[in-house]
Amino acid sequence: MTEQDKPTAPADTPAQPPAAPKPPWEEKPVTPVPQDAREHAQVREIAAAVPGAVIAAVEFAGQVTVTVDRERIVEVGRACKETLGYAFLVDLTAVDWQDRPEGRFDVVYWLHRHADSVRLRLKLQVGVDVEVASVTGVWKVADWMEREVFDMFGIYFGGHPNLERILTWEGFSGHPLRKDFPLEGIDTGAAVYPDVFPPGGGPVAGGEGE
Amino acid sequence: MANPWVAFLLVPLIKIVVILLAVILIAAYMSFFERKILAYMQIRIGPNRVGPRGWLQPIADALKLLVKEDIVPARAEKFVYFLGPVLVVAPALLVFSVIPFGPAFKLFGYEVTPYLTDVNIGILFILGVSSVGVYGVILGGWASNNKFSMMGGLRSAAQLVSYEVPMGLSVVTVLLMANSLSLVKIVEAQKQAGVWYFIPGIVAFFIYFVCGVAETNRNPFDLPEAESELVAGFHTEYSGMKFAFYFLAEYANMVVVSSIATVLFLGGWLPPFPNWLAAVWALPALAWIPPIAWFVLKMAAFLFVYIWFRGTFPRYRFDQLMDLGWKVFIPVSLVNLMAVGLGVLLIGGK
Amino acid sequence: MGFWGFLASLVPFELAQGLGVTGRFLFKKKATIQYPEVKPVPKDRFRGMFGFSEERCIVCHSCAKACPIDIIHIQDHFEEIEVDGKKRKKKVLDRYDIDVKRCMFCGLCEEACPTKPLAIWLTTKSYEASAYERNERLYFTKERLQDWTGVRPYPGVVSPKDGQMPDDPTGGSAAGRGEAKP
Amino acid sequence: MGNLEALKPFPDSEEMEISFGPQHPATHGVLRVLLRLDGERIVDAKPVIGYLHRGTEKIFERETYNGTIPHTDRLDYTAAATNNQALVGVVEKIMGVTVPPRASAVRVLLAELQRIASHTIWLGTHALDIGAQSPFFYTFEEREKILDLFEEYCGARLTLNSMRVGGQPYDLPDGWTDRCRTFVDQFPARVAEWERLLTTNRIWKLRTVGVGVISAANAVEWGLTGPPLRGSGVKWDIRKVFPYDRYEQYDFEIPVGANGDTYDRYLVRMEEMRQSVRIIQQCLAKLPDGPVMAKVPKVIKPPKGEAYFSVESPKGELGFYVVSDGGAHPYRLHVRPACFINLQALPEMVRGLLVADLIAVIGTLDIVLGEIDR
Repeated sequence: MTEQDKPTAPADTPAQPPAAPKPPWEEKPVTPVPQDAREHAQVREIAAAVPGAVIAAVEFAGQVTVTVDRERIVEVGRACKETLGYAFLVDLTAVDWQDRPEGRFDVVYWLHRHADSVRLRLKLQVGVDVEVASVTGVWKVADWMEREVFDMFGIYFGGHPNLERILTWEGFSGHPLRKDFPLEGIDTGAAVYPDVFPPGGGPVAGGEGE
Repeated sequence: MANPWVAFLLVPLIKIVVILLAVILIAAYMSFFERKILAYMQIRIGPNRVGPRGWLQPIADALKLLVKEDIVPARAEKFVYFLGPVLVVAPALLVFSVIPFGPAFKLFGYEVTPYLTDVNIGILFILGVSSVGVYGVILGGWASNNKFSMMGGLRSAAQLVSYEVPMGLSVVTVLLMANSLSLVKIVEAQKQAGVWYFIPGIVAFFIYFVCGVAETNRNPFDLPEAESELVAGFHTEYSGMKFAFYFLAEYANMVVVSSIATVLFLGGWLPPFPNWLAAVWALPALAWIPPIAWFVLKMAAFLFVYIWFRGTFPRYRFDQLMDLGWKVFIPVSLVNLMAVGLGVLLIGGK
Repeated sequence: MGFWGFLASLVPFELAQGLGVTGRFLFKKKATIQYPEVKPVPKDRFRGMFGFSEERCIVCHSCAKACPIDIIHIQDHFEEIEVDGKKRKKKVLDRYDIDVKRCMFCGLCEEACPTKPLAIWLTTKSYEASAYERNERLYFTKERLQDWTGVRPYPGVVSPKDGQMPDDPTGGSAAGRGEAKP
Repeated sequence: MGNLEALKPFPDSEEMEISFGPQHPATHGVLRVLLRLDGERIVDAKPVIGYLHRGTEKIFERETYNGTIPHTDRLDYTAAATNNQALVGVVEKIMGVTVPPRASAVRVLLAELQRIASHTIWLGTHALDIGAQSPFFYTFEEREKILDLFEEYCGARLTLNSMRVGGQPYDLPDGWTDRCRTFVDQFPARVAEWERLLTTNRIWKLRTVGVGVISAANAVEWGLTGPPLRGSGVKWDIRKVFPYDRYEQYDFEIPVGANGDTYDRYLVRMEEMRQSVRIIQQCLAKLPDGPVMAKVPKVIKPPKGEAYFSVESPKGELGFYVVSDGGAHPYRLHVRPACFINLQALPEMVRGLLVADLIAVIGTLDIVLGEIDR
């Protein structure tokens, strides 16, 4: 069990006192259980710093996830960076919950505080074609990460210096990491192997391409 | 010599053919030796498939370049594009006419001198001719209508010009000691002086050789054809025989610099320490080695050092290269020139 | 760095040190192997060319499921066979193809195979399965997987049909891939 | 570098646009940098990536958890062991699996050997770009010995696929530890030899000291991790901050640079190779025995939820963020690539330098396009 986070002692109450407690790798893995983490120190800090922005907080496998209000993400980010010391934005990505009614995408920020080596996950829910304020003002490193999330999911980040595709080419239409994007790819119209592929261009969705 | 036809036409013609063939063969086999020695320095073997243990590799390279398609870039300046390689190779081969490979000797009763001519302004001729090569590089770079090769051409122009000056100065120190411009007389002077000029002129020798490396765009200074930056520098767009000319010229220039260094600083064809040795050890063994072998041996040592440099040193950045040339080599060679001049004045010039 | 520093910097001792290093390498043993004549010997757990044996295969599809890029195509059908009086249904293999040109030799199929000895395994010595023509030659059908037509086996290695066993260290996958060999 | 206007002798001469790459000998893969040059001085640089994008994260979503491991070999293809370590680490974290000590020890051995192998590639190509040809062959000779060790253990040299969720699929073969010890004992002498070739070499210093400088504050702001961060003086290493695979048992230092230029990053990586040797020696000395695989179900089905886990890969912090919906396939598996984020600081480090320095800076960032483009 890595000490990457608050070491929460796994509650393995041995049913009957075995002769020698079997080492953890011999027993069935103790699957972590999500607990509500409103009273968690990190969550209370944020709630105090940005009153009203925290919607929910969950602790799972030792990592705290705070769901914040979409409009106030820049404010929460600035508070996290300036007052709470989360100077290092480790990662920024998104998850597509296709059939979730209110906000289809989760944009996930993973912050790190150097002082006491503690990490925190901020999460916000956003629908299709709804804008999220860009945090490049707070952390410069978010520039490419947001461009990648836009490229892969189609989430617009308002105030981003140059929000354009980073991994796929300019003419590419569609956002690959959305759940409704076919795994085999779409007909991109790119004249790939003109002698092999039909005049329509690249590998047709579902086509074997051989 | 009996009739002038033989003396002034036939004998020089034979010498020209012999020298040209020798130089081209040396240059070709230089590329093979370079690849072999570099390989041995890098825990690998180098070409050993073409011919017995790889000895025919240069012939194969030459044939390959001969039959390779000769692509001329679309909007290149045709004439200047063809002129580039010519302007590079011609001076490199021309310089060999004055380099003395050995003393005069008897052959079937005729007096034969193993060098083409003994121009009494030998050094001036060499410096003059070898700086023409710069044009070939610049024109080649500019004419191939490619951004990278133009940058390569401009870089090498600045480099060659700025390293010509310290090279010239260090050569002048030798002239002071030998007080003659003719290469044969310089070797004779070293013979009388009994000491090779690289001992009194150690600084000049070091500067001359390093500038020689820079003149031929070789390793620590190979900015113009720095693969990592300019893809291949000025000869990017050349292919086939024209590329072979640039290749030949580079190796010929290396041989030129090595042989001039041998003549000026290591006493051309003289066996090592001509009179001390003979007096002290009376080594008959060393005496029968023909003088030309000594010359070739010393030249080969220089060529090996060239390859050794290429295997070891990283590349200077362009501005650092210019700084080194102007701020280090020129002042040091000037000071050295004055020091040697003073020395010669005091000792009365043997 | 002062005048003397400037003079001292003229004499390149550390460059000579560098030259010394490359000079010493001139006389060190060379690492080149003349490949076609001298063939490097892979280790005993090398994940090389496929070996397959139809008798051992129980057609459970677990190798096809385990393959990350789904290049094992299996088709089978049921047959009625008489086993000491009782009617028993037995799966028979029709098609067992591996698209070797797409394979990355990760070995997950071999790990997933439940049979002992293995029905599909990666031989540890043969790595020369190249071909000039992509589609036919590197698309291994059941027969070719067993008699290795078109595969240049490593000297001393036999094809599965001629008795190559998965735990045969020269040809098969070392039985010890799982446990340390006795 | 002073303001560029002062350097502009010809006010009306416009800058030259050059596309550097994607096919260029010095871009370590398919990276393209759009350069705006004023003469040879770089006015602005804009990296263009995506040429090697294979949609790995999309493929992850259809694989079983153990099926994703061969794909992670292809992310940072010069450091397959640490990629595997990160992936299996995150799945073990979300499932609450504790890995037996022998499996952790084998993983540490593989990871540290991989760190040395990755650093040898970095040094070989970095020196080659700056002109020194021979170190390339010396470093690759040592790397071959490491690849032989990998081949002996898991059967592959580059794309190892050597770890599984819950531990190691197979144990070390006999005699492997001795061969590993002989390699590791002679390796510091090799590093010393390379240092004699380069560290004090004045041309090497001229090309690297003061080139591509990035301050400590800027490095943290730009999210740099790994040697580029430690080169600027920030003492931060995942193996010490969040020890995983029982790294806390081994004592090793974290080399740190002083002024964040290419020369300091070079020294940091050379020292890191020596520290890896120390770790391997300690690990070999007290190699625990026992099982190499924990009790893990055949089909891995982690509970619903999400987890992040990162390792110190040779290039920086390589993290995996998994979101599971309880099924056998990961619902979302995101890679936090170290090189992708380190490359973002390239324009800042290169503005005002010369073209030749761009090569040195690309070399010192040690980027691998497989991890950048995913």
